[in-house]
Amino acid sequence: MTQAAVQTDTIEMTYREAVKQALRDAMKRDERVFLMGEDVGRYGGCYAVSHGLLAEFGPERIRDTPLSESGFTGAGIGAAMAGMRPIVELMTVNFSLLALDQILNTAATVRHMSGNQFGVPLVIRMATGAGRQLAAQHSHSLEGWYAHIPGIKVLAPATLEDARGMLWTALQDPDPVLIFENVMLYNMTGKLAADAGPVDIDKAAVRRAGRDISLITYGGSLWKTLEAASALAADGIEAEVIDLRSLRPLDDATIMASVGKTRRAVIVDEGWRSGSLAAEVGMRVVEQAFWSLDAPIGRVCSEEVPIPYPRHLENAAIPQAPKIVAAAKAALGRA
Amino acid sequence: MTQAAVQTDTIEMTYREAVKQALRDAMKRDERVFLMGEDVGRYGGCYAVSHGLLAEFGPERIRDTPLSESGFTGAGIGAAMAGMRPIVELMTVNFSLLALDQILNTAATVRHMSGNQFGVPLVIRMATGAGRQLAAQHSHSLEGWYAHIPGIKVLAPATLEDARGMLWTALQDPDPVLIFENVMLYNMTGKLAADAGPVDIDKAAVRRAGRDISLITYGGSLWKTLEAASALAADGIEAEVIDLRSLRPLDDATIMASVGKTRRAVIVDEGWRSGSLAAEVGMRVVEQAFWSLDAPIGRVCSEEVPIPYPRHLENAAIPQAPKIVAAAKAALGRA
Amino acid sequence: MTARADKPHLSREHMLELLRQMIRIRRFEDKCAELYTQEKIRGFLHLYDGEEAVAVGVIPVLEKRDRIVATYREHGHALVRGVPMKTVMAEMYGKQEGCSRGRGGSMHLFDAATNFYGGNAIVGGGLPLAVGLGLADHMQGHNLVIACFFGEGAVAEGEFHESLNLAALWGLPVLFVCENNFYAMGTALAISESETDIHRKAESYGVVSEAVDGMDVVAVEAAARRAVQAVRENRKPYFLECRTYRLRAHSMFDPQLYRDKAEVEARRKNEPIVRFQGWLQANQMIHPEDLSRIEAEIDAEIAEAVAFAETGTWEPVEQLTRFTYAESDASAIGKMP
Amino acid sequence: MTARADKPHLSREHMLELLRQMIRIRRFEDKCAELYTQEKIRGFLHLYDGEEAVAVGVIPVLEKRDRIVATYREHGHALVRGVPMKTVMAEMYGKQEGCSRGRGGSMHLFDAATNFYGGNAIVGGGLPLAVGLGLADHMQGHNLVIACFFGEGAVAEGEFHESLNLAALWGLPVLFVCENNFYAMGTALAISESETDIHRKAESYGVVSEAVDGMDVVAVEAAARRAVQAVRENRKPYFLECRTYRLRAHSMFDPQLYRDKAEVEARRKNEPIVRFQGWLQANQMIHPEDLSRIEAEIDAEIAEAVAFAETGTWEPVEQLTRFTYAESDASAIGKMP
Ligand SMILES: Cc1ncc(C[n+]2csc(CCOP(=O)(O)OP(=O)(O)O)c2C)c(N)n1
Ligand SMILES: Cc1ncc(C[n+]2csc(CCOP(=O)(O)OP(=O)(O)O)c2C)c(N)n1
Ligand SMILES: [Mg+2]
Ligand SMILES: [Mg+2]
Repeated sequence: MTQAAVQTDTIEMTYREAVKQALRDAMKRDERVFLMGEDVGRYGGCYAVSHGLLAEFGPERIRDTPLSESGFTGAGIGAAMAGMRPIVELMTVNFSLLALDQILNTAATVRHMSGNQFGVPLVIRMATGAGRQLAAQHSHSLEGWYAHIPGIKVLAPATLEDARGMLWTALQDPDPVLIFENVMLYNMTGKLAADAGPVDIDKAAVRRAGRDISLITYGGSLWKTLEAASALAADGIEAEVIDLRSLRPLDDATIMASVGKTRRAVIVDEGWRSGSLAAEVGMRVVEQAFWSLDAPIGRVCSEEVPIPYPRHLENAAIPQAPKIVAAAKAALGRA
Repeated sequence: MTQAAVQTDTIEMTYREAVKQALRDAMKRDERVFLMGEDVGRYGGCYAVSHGLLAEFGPERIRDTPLSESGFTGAGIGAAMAGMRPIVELMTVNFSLLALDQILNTAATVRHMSGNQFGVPLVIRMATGAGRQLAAQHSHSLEGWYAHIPGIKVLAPATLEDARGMLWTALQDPDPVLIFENVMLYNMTGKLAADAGPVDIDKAAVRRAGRDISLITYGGSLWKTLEAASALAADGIEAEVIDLRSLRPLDDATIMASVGKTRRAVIVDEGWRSGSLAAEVGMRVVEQAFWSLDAPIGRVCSEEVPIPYPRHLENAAIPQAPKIVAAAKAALGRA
Repeated sequence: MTARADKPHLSREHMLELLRQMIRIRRFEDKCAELYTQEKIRGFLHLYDGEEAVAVGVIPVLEKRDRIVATYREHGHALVRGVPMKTVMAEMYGKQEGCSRGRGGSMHLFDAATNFYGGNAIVGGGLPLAVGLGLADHMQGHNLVIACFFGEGAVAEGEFHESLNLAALWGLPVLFVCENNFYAMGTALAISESETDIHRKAESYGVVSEAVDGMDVVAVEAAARRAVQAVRENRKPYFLECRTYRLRAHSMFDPQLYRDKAEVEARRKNEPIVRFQGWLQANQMIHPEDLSRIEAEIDAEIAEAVAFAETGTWEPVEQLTRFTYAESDASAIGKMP
Repeated sequence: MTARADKPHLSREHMLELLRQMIRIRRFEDKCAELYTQEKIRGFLHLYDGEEAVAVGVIPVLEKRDRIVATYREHGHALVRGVPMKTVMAEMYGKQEGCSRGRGGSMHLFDAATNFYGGNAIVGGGLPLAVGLGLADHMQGHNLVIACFFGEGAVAEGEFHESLNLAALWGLPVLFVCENNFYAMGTALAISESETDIHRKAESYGVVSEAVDGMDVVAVEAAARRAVQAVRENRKPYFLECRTYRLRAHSMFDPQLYRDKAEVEARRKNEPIVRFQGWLQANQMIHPEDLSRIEAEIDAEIAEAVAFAETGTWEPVEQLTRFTYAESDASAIGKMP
C-alpha cells in the first residue's frame, strides 16, 4: 500500500525531495540508470528536483542536454534499447509535444513492430499542470491525453510515497513509462517513512473511505478533492476518494468496487473537459457498472480555454474544491 | 443539409475528386488561398488528391515543401496571421505529431494569448486511418485525440458532399480548422450534385433514421456503421445513424435528440478505445441524457495495440460492421 | 565603440536616443523586478538586463510596416518597438488594459498596432512563425522585413534548422537575430552546441550571416542597417548573431549555480549602458543634465505606467473562455464551446 | 571504378561477393515487386533498385557486434547484414515466421540476432535512435559503431539537426550514412534544400564528412572503411554521403510524374550492378560461369524464401494485442490492457 506510514520512523520532507531521493536511490542501485534533460545538471533542475545530483554522480550520468526535445528523447529510446536505463526529463509537459513523434511513433511501437525482439525500458519524467500563472503555453495538463497511447504506461504520483516509490518500479518495467509530476506539489511537505521505497504501480488507492459518493481523481487534483471531501463531510456527506495513480493502465477493479458501493461518482481531472481522462473513466463506469448508478456521473475538469495568465482567471479555469463540492452535491441531488 | 442531392444534375466521382474540386474551387475564389505540403505539387499528392493543380496554379500556390512538418505548419500559421489563407497538407496524421507543438502551442493559443488581436485562419488537412496494411507507424486515427484541444476545430468529412463542401467553410473560419480525410474513402465513388458547394460545419447529420438505437460515428466508420444498420434492419432493428461531421465542437443537440428518442446508443470510432472520442460522446450522453437511457452505452473502437501489418490482424484491430452489430444487439439485450 | 556606423546616424540626438532607450528598458525592468517581489507581477519574469543594446540597435532600424517576432524575454523589444509602456505594464499585472488584454502576461506581449507578433514561451517556436510572415510577404509583395529574435539556446532545436532552410529555400525576407547571451538557462553554449560559432551555422543553408558585439549598441545598429537593407533589397534571409550577456538570473527562480559571480561581475563592467554612456561622456556628446533629464522622463513614464496598471481592471470571471475562438456576435461572450 | 580501395580487399573472391550481394538484393526485390502485384505482399513497398552499392559497400565493413538503424527502404540492408532471406520474405507476407513475427511488414524489418534495429517508417525518426544507441555504447564502453542510414529527404527534418549536434557534442560513435538519391518521393533535392551539397552540412556541427559516388560499390566500400575506422578509433561521429539514384518508383503507388523517363534511362546505364560487372569483365575478374553460378544460387535462395513464406503461419487473431507490452507470463496472451 502507498498510504503514509505512521508506524516506523518518518522524516518530514517535500515532494521535490522525495523525487530527488528516488532519483538518487535509482542511480545508486543500478549503474545503467542515468538522468538526461535540459538543465538537470548545472542548473539543478528547473524545479530544483535534481539539485546536487551532478556533484554526486557527475556529468555523464546527470546529463545536461541542449534544447532538443525530440533528439534527446529519441536518444533515450535508443539507449534503453541498448541496455541502459535512462530517465529522460522533459522539463515540462508543454515541451513534450516536440518529442511526441518519438514517444508515439517509436517508444510505443518498437516492441510490437519488432515482434517482441526489442523493448524500450525508458522512464520519461515531466512536470505538468497549471497554477503558477505561466499562461497558455506553460500550463498544460496532458497526462490524461497521453494515456490514450497503447505501448506506454502513464503514472501520476500525488503523494510523497508515490513520488518516492514509483520511479524505481517504473525503471524495472520493460516498457516505456511516463511519470507526470504536478508542479503545484513540489513544495508540498509531509512525512515519509525513513525506509520508504518502491511501490506498486498497478493499483488505484482509496485515499479516503466513504459510502455516499466516489470522487475519482489523481495527481495535483487529489488534494483539492480531499479538501472537497472534508467540506462535504461537514454537510454529512461521506465521500470516498480514489487516487488513480496509474492513468494507463487504469485500475478498473478499484473504481468499480467503489462505485458499486456508493452508486454515484464525480471524476476530477485537470485536463480540458472534452476528451479528458474523466470521460474515459466515466465511460468505463457506464460500461461496467451502469446498473449500479443512481445518478449521472459528474466531472470537474478544466474549462475549454488556453490557461490565462491572471490568477483569478487561472483559478477559475482549473478544478477547485468548491466546484468539486458542487458537482458532488449535484450528483446527490442536493444541489 | 449535407445529404446527397438527387433533385439536380449529379456527377459520379470519387471522394478524392471531390476534395480536389474543393481545393480548385477555393484557389479560384480567393487568391489568398494556397496549398502547401510535402509532394502536393510535382508528385501530385501522396493520395493523388492535388494531381493537376500544380499545372493550373503554379508552384507558388501549390507549394511543395521539404520534409519539415513543424517548420511548414508554423509557416502556415504565420502566413495566416499575416492575411493569407493557407491550406497546409500534413500528408498523414502519422507525421502531424512532428507539428504538434506548432498546432497546440501556437495555432490554438495565439488568439487567446494576444487578447484577440491576432487570429490564425489556417486550414490543415491530413489523411487518417488504418486499413491499408501500413503497420504501426502509418495507421493512426488521431482525429478524436486532436479534438481535445481548445482553440482549434476538427472536421471529419465522411461523404462526397462534405469532402467537397467543408473546405471552403473552414477557410472562412477565423480560427484554425483541421480536416481529417480517411484514407479508405479516397477511392469511394458516389454521385455529387453538379452545383455542390460549401456546407455548414456545425451540425451532425442523421444519415439514417431509426427508432431502436442510435449509432454515433464519423469519417471512415460511417460506412461500416451504415452497413451494420442494414444488417440490423434485417433482424428488425431500426438503427439511427448519426454522422458527427465536426468532432470539435460536437453537436450535442443532435446527439441528445437521437438518444432521447432511441434510449440506447453505441458509439463507433476508429481511435484506440481508451481516451477515444467515443468516451467523450458517451460521457456527454451520460451528463445530458442519463435519465433517457435504457441500457449502458456501448462503444466500438480500435483495440489497444499499434496497428499490425497482416490484413487479418489489422481488420481485427479496427471497427468492423459485425462488431457494431454485436454491440448494438448487446445494448438492446439481444446478444 | 566601433566607428563603423554610417556617419549620418552618429548625430548627438540619435546617440542620446539610443542611450535613452537602453536606460528606459533597464529602469522599466528594474521596476518589474521590484513589483515581482511585491507579487504584483507573477508567473515567469525574464529580464533583459545587459542585452538592451540588441533590441535598441536593431528595432529602430526597422520600418513601421515591418513585423517582429520575439521570445519570452521581450519587454525590451516591445518597448523599443513602441508598444506603450503602460499597456506593457498593465499586461504584466494581468489587467484588461494590458497589451494582450491581460491574458498573456510577461511572456506574451502582443500588439497589432505595431506589428508585434509576440512573445513566445516555446523556445524556437517563433522561428517557423516568422518564416510564415515572410512567406505571406513574399506572396503579397509588400516588401516588408520580418525580424525574428531568439536565443542561442534555440539553435539546437529542430525548428531552427527547418526555419532557416525554408527561409533560404523560398527566398523569404526574414532577419534572424540570434541573441547569443552564452547561456540557455543554466546551460552554457559549449554544453549545447558542438560548433559554438553560431553565425557560421547559417552558411550551411546558404544564408548570409554576421556576428557582432551585442554589447555595443552602435555596432549592433550598424550591422542591423546592413542586414535590414540586404533583406529589403535581396528579398532573402539574413542571419545576425549578437554576442551579448545576461547579467541577471534567467528568471526570478534561478539561483545561478551554473556560473561564477566573478564572471558576471567582469561582464557587468562591459555592459552596454555603462559602456555607451562612458563613450559619450569621453567624447563630450552628453552632459550631466542630459542624463538627469532622460532619467527623470523615464521615471515619470514608469510611474505613470505603474499607476495605469494599478488602476486597471480585472477581466470578469464570466469572460473566462473568451478568445478561445473568434466571436461572431456579442452573445458568444461567456459561452462554453 | 575507382582504385582507391585498400589492395587486400581487391581479391577476386571479395569482388565476386560484392557483386553477388548486389544481385541478390536486386533479384530479391524484383521478386517482391512481382509478389506485390499478386497481392502476396501488401502495404507500402519501397525498392532499393539502383542503390544497392550503398548497403553492399557499407554494411560488410561493420563488425558483427556493431548496430544498424535503417529506413523503410531497408530490404537490402537487412539482407546484406545477414538477416535470413526467408525470414525477411515471411515478414513481407506478414507471417509469424517473419523477422518481426509478421507484425511489421516491409517497412519494419527487425532482427536482434544481427543487431538490426529496424526499419523506421518515419522519415528522420531513426536518427535520434541511432544517437541513443551510440550514447549507450559511449557509456558502456563496448567500442561499437552504430551505422545509421537515411535519405537526403530526412536532412530537412529537425531531427536530423538535433541528432547531428548531439552525436558531435557528446562524441558518439555514429556513422551517419546519407543515401542521397536526389529525390524524396517526388521532391527533387533542389526543392527541399537551400544548400544541396549535403555532406557540407556536417561541417556546421564539426562532424567529419565525405561524399562518395554511391553507384560505385568499390568507392563506397573504400569510403566506408575510412569512415568506420575513424568512428571506431576516434569515438566520434562521421558523415558519409553516398550519391546514388532510385531507378524505380518511390513506392508501388508512385506514377513518377516528377521526373523524365530519359533521366531515369540515363541513370540506368550507370547503375551499380551493370557498372561493376562490366568493370570486372573488362578486368577479367569474372567469368560467365561465375555469373550463372551466382544467379542460380540466388534464385534458389529466393525460391526457398518464397516457399518458406508461403507455408508460414498466420498469427491467430486471439493474439492480436500481444507485444503491445512485455509479457510477464504466458497468461498475458490475448489479455487486453
Ligand atoms: C521548447 C522549450 N524547451 C524548454 C523550455 C524552457 N526554457 C525556457 S527559456 C530556456 C532557455 C533558452 O535559452 P536561449 O534560447 O539561449 O534564450 P535566453 O533565455 O538565453 O534569452 C529554456 C530551456 C522552453 N520554454 N521551451
Ligand atoms: C515524417 C515523415 N513525413 C513524411 C513521410 C512520407 N514519406 C515517406 S518516404 C518520403 C520521402 C523520403 O525521402 P528520402 O529521405 O530522400 O528517402 P528515399 O525515399 O529517397 O530513400 C516521404 C515524404 C514520412 N514517412 N515521414
Ligand atoms: Mg541564451
Ligand atoms: Mg531520397
